[in-house]
Amino acid sequence: MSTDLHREALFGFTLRLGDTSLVLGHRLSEWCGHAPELEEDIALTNVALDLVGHARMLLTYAGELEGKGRDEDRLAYRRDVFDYRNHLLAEQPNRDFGHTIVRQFLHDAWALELYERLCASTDATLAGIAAKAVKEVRYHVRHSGDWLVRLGDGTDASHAKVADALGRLWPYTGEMFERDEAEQALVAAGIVPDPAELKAAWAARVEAVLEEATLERPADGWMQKGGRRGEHSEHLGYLLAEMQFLPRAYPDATW
Amino acid sequence: MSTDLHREALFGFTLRLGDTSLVLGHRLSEWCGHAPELEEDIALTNVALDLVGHARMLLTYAGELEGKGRDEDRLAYRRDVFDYRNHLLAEQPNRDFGHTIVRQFLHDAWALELYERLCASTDATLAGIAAKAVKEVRYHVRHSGDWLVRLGDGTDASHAKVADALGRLWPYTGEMFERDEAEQALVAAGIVPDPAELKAAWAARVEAVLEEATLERPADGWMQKGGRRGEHSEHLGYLLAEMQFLPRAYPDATW
Amino acid sequence: GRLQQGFQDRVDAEEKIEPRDWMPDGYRRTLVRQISQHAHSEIVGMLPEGNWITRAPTLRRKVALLAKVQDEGGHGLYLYSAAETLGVSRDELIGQLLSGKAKYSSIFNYPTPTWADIGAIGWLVDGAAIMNQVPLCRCSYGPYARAMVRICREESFHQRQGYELMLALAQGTPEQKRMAQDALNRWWWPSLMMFGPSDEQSAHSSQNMAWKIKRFSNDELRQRFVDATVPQAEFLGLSIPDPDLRFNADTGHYEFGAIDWTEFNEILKGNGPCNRERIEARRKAWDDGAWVREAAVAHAAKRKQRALKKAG
Amino acid sequence: GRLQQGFQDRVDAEEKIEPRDWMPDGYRRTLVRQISQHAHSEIVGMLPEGNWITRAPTLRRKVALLAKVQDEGGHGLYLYSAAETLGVSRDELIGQLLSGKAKYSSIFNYPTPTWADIGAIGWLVDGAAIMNQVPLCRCSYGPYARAMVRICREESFHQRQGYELMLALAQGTPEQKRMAQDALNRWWWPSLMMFGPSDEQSAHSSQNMAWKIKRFSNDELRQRFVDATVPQAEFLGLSIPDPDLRFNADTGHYEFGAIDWTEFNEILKGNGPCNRERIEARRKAWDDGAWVREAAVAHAAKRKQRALKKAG
Repeated sequence: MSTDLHREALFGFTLRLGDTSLVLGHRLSEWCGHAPELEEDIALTNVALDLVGHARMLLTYAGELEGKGRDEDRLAYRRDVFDYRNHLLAEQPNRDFGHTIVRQFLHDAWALELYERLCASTDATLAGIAAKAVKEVRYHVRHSGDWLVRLGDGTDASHAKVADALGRLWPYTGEMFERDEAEQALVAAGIVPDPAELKAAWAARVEAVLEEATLERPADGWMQKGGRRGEHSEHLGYLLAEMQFLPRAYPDATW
Repeated sequence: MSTDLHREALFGFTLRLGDTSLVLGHRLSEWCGHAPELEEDIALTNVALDLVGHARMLLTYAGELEGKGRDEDRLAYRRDVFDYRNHLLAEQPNRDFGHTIVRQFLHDAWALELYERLCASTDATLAGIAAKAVKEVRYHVRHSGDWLVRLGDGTDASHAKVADALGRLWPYTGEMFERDEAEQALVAAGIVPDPAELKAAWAARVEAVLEEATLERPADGWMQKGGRRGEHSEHLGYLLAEMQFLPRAYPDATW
Repeated sequence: GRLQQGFQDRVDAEEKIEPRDWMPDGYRRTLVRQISQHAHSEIVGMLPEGNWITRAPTLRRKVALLAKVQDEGGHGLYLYSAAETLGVSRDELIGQLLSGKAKYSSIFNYPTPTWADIGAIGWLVDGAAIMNQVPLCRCSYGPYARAMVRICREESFHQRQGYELMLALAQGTPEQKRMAQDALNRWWWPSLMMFGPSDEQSAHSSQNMAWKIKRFSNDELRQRFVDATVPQAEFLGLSIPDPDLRFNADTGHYEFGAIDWTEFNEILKGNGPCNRERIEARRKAWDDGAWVREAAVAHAAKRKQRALKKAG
Repeated sequence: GRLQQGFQDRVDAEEKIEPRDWMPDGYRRTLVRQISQHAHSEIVGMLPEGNWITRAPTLRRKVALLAKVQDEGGHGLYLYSAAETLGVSRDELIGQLLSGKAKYSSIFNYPTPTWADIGAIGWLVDGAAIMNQVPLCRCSYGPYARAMVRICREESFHQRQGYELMLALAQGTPEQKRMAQDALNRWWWPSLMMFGPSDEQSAHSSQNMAWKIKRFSNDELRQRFVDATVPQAEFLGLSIPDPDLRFNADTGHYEFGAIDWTEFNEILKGNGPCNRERIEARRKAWDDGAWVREAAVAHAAKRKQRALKKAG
């Protein structure tokens, strides 16, 4: 960690990644016991488990970077919506399995490219977290990508469903490649990857799978944003109210 | 209020009635903006508003009876599931409009018979609350009863839906006529009505409407219970997590 | 033509046009569009506020919010009725909303992520709506004007309630104040955009002025809103998110920064944060309710038949 | 017959019966019923615990709960596979669950209204399950016995985890301790009922003993459970809700009060607090997932056809 400025920027970066992992893990965990088949109950729960695991490492590190004594649980359970920094994509509700798969694949493809590059981060802690995460994310992207192909190149009904989900969710992918000024400094310092290069790699990966899935890549039109600076949809508040109930209701308890 | 024992029993009675009103009002309020037609958006919201209004009076009075300085909001927002005393009927989720109407009618018919008798309670405060509530409940029972007739004696599809809801919800009506020992003392003191008489009046009212609705009255089989002593379904926790979020997240705030 | 002239004379004389009176087709079309758009806005507007009913922080606030959203449903009813006097059915109008053919106020395509948004909507959005609507109480079309009288009375109550809610937050804990400021930051510019494009860009305006459907220009109304609202923000101790905002002692008006219309135009195109969800929520309510409406119709028919049988 | 005798000799010699071996029809039927009922219980059992995944109070607890529920899904898989070795397909078995023809453990028809229920399920329900299941690791049918070995290993991990969760509550704030006691009050008797009716009432038992599908009577296993669990409750500082409970120094066993089977029988009849919801949740998952399963089949067919084309 070279400077205090880097430290603050890295706190922001780590928090965003941690929050995105946590919120997306939460959404996946809502499937547990309700998936289309038993194998998927297990698989989606497994991905959820990994994502919450990543969130734990990332939020713990974010708390250290911040230096105000907040641990993973303090960060996860005691912030309201406007302090959450996850991508809007992650908080989108599950709707149907196809929608969940599209959301997951768009994220996984990004996460894989990101973590692969973060393994070489000049920040050793971040590189260490990435090295652990990348192995799991490789499985995630295969899982969501395979399903996307199955559903896209399955029946007419399944094709229509995932095509609709793709159109609906595409505008939420812009946020993945936003970087504020502080984060640009992290790029320059070799701590986080260059967003333009990341985007190109993500797009190539996504396009390859979309083609196999016989799905058209939507045009990059107007992109939804705000999650990275705490401006969220109406969905996140409900998610947090549920997630945070116990620590809020019993503030003095340890569990 | 003749004795301390009465006071405690009356606290329990008032709390149960207040919680039932609040939780049922909450369920109805979930329809706001999502009803089958605009008139119903307005009507259901109106009934919700009345029920929350009744809850306010009842919880305020319960807090006074308890004498520990808890006001309506303290009681509404700072108790977890096992301290809630509402009927299980009230916390059942909305499912569809027909289900909501059946739930509401079974409750309204009870509430009308109850409040009519409470108007003559030897407890002046309770009698005063009942006198206010009874006027509104008269409208509620007409509203839900009319809809039950429309749906029961409407199309085959609507008949099937409300018949199913009736079968599903009937086992939750037993709780309305449960009285513990403490409450029996209130009956003897003329503070609350006799449950057997209440049940007969309720049943007569319900049967008349069911007949008009061409619906069969389900048999009184095994009855679900527990709400009155704090043993709830899995639904109530979610409802409370949502309802109580703000006061829990900002414990020092006034609003 | 003569009819045209007679119509315009009555309008000029501030007489009310009533449903059975002759009126130009364009007048009728404009009114149907405007009234139904307004009705749709009330209905869609129930959603962002309805979003906080189950989470209102006190029972008093919950009851007030329920009553407010119920009022909005009522406004929708009056307005659909006013539109029906022009020969178009409510179902037809709702069909246009659900198909995306008809518009509603873009402001309701913003989300309400925090409780302070309920205050901000009451204070700013209802405040802006009132600026737009008070002149409509004198609209040349009688049924619309009369509906607006009722609506404006209720809206100004809502607006005061919203302001009072913001005041409680602004005077509350630092977190509450932050929540209030955050909401103001998000709602300020969208509220200014509620008055529509600036006068140079605005279509329809002059004809609507002549018909006395519109009485003031967009920019005039926007300025009135800013002049009324800035001191209220100051009283709350909140900052308007506009570095260019300043009071001009010569004109007696507040000058404000240039409005960035890009986002507004995207929302008009359907790209707002909630466009899709708002319409889907309305569609779902409509579709899920189909069996209920059908049952009501079937039951009414049965009753009628039974009554006829009895009578016969 | 001779086959029958040869079969029984192998069972008596503690040899494992394997899928291709001859077995009596009753043995096969009993195993299919028992294994599939066990599989269904794992699947339905994901629901009451899954109910707290989104609300686990720490991220560590959330991860542990996710892993636990995932394990249960895995147990379901092993068990369906074991049942399939007896010549019945998983889809057929699931069809029986969804139609209500097949049973699952009644214990999962109780709700989990508080977080302490997650601890109580791990400690008591998994604890009781292990008492039932450990002897099944020596069941005469090989695939079932082997599945049980894996399952028991994981279950005993879950049981310790549940106990540890209860311990954290019991040693926590007074409110947490109250939550733990409340959960024990609600789960104690249902856990005792998990062992089934008392020996006098129990059908099937002697034949199942002879087949070495069952090795201990219901009452024996129930007594073991009580003996193991009462000291654990004491260590937690929680009270078993049974006024008749006492240690008999002569026998070395705890004596406990009479079980009230009325509620149990009502739950068996479908009148439990959650019977309807559990089956509906499974049915909804199955029905909502139909298009997904169809798409997977269609895609696999397409792939196969393309591969054939290429090869041809």
